[in-house]
Amino acid sequence: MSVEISPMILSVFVPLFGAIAAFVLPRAAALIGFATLVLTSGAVAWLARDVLAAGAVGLPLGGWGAPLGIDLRADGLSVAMLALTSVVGFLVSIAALDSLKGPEQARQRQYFWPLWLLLLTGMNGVYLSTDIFNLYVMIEVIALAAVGLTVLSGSRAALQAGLDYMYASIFGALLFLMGVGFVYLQLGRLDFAGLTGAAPTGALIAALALIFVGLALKTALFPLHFWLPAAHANATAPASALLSGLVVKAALYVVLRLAQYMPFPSENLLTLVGLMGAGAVIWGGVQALRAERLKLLVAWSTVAQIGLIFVAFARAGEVGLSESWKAAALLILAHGIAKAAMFLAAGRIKDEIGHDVIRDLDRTPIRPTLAQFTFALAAISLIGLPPSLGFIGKWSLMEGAMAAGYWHWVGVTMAGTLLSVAYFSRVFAGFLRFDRVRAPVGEHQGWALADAAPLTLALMAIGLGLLAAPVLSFIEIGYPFGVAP
Amino acid sequence: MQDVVAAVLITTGTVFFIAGTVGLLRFPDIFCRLHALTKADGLGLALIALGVAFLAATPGAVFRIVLIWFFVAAASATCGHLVARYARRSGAGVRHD
Amino acid sequence: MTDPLVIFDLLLALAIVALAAASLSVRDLFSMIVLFIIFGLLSALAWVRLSAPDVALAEAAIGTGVTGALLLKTLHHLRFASGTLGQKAAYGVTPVAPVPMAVIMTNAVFCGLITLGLVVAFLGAPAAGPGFDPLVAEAMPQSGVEHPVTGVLLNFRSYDTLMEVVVLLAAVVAVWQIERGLSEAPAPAMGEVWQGFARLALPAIVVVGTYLLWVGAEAPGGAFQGGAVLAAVGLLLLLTRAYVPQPAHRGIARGAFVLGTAAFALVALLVASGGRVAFEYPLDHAKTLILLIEGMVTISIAVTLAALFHGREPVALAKGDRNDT
Amino acid sequence: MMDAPLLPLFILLTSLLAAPILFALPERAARLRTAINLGMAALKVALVGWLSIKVSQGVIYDLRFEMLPGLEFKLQADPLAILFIALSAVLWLITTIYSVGYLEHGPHRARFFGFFSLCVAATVGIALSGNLFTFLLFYELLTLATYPLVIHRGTAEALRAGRIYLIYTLAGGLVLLLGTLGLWVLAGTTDFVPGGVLADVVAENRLAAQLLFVVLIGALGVKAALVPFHRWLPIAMVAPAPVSALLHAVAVVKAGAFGIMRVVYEVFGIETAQTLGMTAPLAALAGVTIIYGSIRAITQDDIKKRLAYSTVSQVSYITLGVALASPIAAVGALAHLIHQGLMKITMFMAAGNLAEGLGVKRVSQMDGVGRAMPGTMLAFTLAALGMIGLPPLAGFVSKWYLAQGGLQADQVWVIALLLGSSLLNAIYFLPMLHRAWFRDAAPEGTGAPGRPRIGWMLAAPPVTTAVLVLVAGSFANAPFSPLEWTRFIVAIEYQE
Amino acid sequence: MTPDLIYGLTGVAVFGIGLVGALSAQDRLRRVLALKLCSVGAGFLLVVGAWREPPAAPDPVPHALVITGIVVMVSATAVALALIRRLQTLEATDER
Repeated sequence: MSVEISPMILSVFVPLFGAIAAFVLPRAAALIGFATLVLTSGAVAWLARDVLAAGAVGLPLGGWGAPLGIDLRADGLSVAMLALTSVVGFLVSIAALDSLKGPEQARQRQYFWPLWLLLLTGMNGVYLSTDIFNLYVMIEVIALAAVGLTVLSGSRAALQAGLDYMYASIFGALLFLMGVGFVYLQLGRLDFAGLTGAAPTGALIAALALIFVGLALKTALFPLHFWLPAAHANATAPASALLSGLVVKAALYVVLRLAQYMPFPSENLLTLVGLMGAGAVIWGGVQALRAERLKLLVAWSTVAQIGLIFVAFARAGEVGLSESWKAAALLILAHGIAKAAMFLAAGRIKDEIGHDVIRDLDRTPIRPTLAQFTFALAAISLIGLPPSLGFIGKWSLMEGAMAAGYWHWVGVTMAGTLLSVAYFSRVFAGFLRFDRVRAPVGEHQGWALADAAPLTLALMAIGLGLLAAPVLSFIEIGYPFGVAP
Repeated sequence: MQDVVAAVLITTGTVFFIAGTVGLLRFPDIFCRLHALTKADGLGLALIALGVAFLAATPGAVFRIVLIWFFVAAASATCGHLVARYARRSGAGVRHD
Repeated sequence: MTDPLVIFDLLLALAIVALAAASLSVRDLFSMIVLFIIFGLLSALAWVRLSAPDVALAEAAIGTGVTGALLLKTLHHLRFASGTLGQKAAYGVTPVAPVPMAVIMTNAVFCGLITLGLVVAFLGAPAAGPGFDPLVAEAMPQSGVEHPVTGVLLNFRSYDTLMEVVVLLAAVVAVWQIERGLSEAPAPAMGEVWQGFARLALPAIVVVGTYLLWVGAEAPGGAFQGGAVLAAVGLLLLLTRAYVPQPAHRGIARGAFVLGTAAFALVALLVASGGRVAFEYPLDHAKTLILLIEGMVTISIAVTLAALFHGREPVALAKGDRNDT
Repeated sequence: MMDAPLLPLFILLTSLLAAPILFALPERAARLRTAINLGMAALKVALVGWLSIKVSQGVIYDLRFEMLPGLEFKLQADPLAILFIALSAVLWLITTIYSVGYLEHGPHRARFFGFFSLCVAATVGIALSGNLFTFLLFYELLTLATYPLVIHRGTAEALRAGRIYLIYTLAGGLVLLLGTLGLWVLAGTTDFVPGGVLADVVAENRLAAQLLFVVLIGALGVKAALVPFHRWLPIAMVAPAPVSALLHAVAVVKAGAFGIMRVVYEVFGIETAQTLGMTAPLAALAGVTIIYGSIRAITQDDIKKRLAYSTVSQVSYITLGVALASPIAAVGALAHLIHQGLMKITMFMAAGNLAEGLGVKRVSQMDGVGRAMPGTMLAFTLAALGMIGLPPLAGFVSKWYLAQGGLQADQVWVIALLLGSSLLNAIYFLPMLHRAWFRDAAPEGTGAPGRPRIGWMLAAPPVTTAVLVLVAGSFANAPFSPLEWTRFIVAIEYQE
Repeated sequence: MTPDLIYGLTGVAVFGIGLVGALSAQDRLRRVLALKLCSVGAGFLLVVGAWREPPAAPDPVPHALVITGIVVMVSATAVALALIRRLQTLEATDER
């Protein structure tokens, strides 16, 4: 009796088994975690090959088929998200090996791996799901694991931030669940296919609103972003990288996915989404300008960037949605990679110089050069300078908005870009200024192997811009929005 | 016939419950309240259980009802004891007037 | 309006809403929790009225019982930690400032509007509208069990159920990560009457829990309800200090936490052969496999819920240790 | 000679690949660093020479790589590109030698030369860009690569200047992005094609095309330091001398001017630009900038600031030549691109030598420096006289053609403008020369303290470029002279 | 007046009450409780959706979903409470 296993089920189960093993055998957690990530990446690669060869693939779990059972489905967009998660996850794991290596971090090390692998289980589950209740459960897996990672350091600030995150997370999930209830009331089924083409009745509009607000809370869309800066800024560096680079993307992905199937009630709603995004871009930018600590600045920049992704989503109105999601997807990928790199680099800088107060970045004779360089590279992608992936995303955003005559979104994007230049240049100035240091500046201090992972991520964020065309054609596989490119 | 007996028993039980509740609300201090609650509810429960047993279809069901009655009675007695004990140790006042 | 039960329904509904509002507005936190427990039990009753006994059982056992116990334990812990054991509302080191009435009113108006919108949406939705019932009815013979809810939980949507167990696992991992140590608030002295009751009740609870698990295949009950009832045993043992978790027990505990998830996932994976996909149990063995899974999951749920109640990893801490060691 | 279709890419890579190597070299590996620097720079000059021969033989280089559907990364080597690339290759070699000498004992040399390399790579990329999209990529890279160079000293003042520089140029880059997008949406292509790509669009979308012109020229005008976007240039003077030299002669300012050429000639096409009625305002703006820069230069006491305002003025000659829409003026503009580069780099390197060797940073300290540093000051003098437009120096040639072009386009005011500007040039340069040669050094420490000791690496480069100034002017009509090449280009752009 | 109508409105009302609490409660425990109320409200909605006029049997799928929701909620509650306890301990040590 040979077991026939699909790569889809493996990309959810391998991390699950890994988490179990890492929890049961805490001493071998790092080793298990690593092996798991390698195997998961293998499963995702296998899945990517299948999707490339055959287009979108599905798997009716239990053989029942939707709507009674739950189907898994993988198309270009899902696989792109899975790949993002695998690649970023793998590199962050390498960084975590170094950043959690001290004897005083034994406990963090022991819990980092099971929590992170559970998180991976949940995220991969979200990207393959086609059922809104299943999404709810997966989101909760993510939420609990993510909160665990947030408070890994055990500091009071981290715990307070983690508790606020927990409240927001539960609250968002419950709004989502209420929305699921209304969908069931109206349609009697919960699979994506059942949503397609449904008439926008009152119950469905309520469902949509509840689900959207719930997800906006989870992904920290302005003005529901209040929990994010503290949570992401106070977590340990690898956890911050995972939270900011990957976790918020899961909820964003669900928004994209639902927009594909939900009957969208109106153009006005899309405008509202765009306005919230614009608010995030401006407010996040202003707060980042005022932030006193490096990691807080980076966290506020996440708020702004999430807003930008929503602007991309709304950039060309209802008619343009069949194209706009691609701009949003590109920005999601770009932000995921670059922000992970940036948080890791910020963590390295903090480790090396012992603090992350922006004003005093230049008051130290130690210069973690490579980490600073990595930070700058990541910033290039986040600002959206060529040829980074962030630039390509921004280009698509503005191109679509311009072609559709939505100049206000072009203006918002430009304002956001200028703000990001302004706040990141505060950091650059701290890196490059050295007249206040009394001690002679040593050469190349702080070059360490630990910089390899963030640097690789940052270089990917820049370099993937050159591969934007194949990336774009890949995420179109299975025509997620039902419109042929 | 069985239905009538059951109805009478359940109604009586309900009256005891209501009486217990009134006691809970009206009596002046915690010990009096406990007194009303445990006594009246214990009897009310027994009466209702008995009434329901008359309505039960199978002997197995009757057996289960008896078990339920037993454990609920034991639990409520224990609870009453615990509450009283806690109240006395933490010095809750008894109203004298 | 002819059905007298409608009056009962209306009264029950009113009581539920009133209790919900009361539990949020009452000042004393202990009263808040007690009101919440009553609210939960009445909700369970309402769900029985809606012909959902499984849900009612789960809500009573887990949603109200375990949650209530967790809340009470936490309140006790907080009051103990801040030395406010005897006081009514406060427990914090820095007392929580009362929320300004204006804020509450604004929120209330805001939420009222949302609720109103939801009411309109609810009234507009089709009553007893479309559902899965025909599909379930058609598929039940192939499910391996007779009770539809169990069929849904452990066969049709078993992927969800597996992930639900994973959520529970994630919770216990997170809780262990957050809290550690051995000593805490002293055990409440309960007296002999209590001891006697516990001696009587514990075996009975074990029997009831196992019965609930067993009966789940054809009647209301199942792994979650059974697990929750069994967890009550753990709660009682922990409360009476009959069992005190020790660092040496962690290995076994970890094994018990993951048992359900691991068994469930393994079965789900291994059945995928001979043209079947994951989670597709062969018809001949469906009932056995489901019972096996349920058994393992019940153990995990019971132990996990008890561990969540205990709320900390049993680690021997050095004096003055508060962060990472 | 063998044929190498990837030649433009190789030229780009000589400096692009040098950068990471230079970053990674330890600070103390000075010799190896110098060897790599000079080796790569020499290699680039050789490759550019090869390329220009091939291009003059009519070989077409066209490298494409699709980045987004329909949107290509495109390198092409046309005569205009060769002109700019040759300038940057030669001047990079010279400036590299100068920088090695200048920074001999300074800190952060690995960083400096890494970004220096990147900066040249960006300039080469700008020259070779086959469409506005590619141009944009390198334009932004140029900003990023020059920012660390501008603030290289790491002082608070440098950082303030760097911040202003960054905000100006990145905002300009953002507007360029907007313009590129606009072009892409409007025309469906961003390719540089002689005669332009907008001829068909203009008929229906006149206003949009006009707007696009303003946006693009505005964006490029930031780097080209057109009034009112010039403010960053004098402030950026805090940079080390070789950086200033490069910024003014080759990289940033020239990239802007070069971009304006590309946009006017190959995006809009000179005829279309004229039909849109945009050339005359552009010419007027250039005229204003020329006069404004010159007037501001007069009052500056800081040598480098005076030179900076002079750049503001001189670079606008190029814009003026483009905007006059006459082939002869175009010849002048293109020639000035080269000539101004040669002259300005000479002056900046000379100014650097004065500061290094004598500590002289202000005009008022320049008394008698000619005797103290005769070689350097001779070079400075040649370049200054060239700027004023004295025949047979390089500056005269370009001004002559510009004036001719003005006549050809029936714009007589241009002659007056050029005369006025030359007069102003004389007003601010001649006193410097006067002080240097005809005044005695101040008695106390303020002036020249005897003969300074500067190495050949500092002394030789300005002299070399000064000689080039003389040669480019005197032999303007020789084959392969900048002027000759310019005529070749103009024939293409005006499609004659 | 059928039970589904009565309890459906109850569910929405409970959800609304939970909403008010979640937004206004400052006390950490009370906020957890408010969230729990929201979850019960959502549970009501699903159970009501599953209800069919007797003697027809209700739809079992929403029942399963609500059970899942209850277990998920108790997990989340446990984590939130553990955070609250830990935070309180840290605050108490910081005060001393």
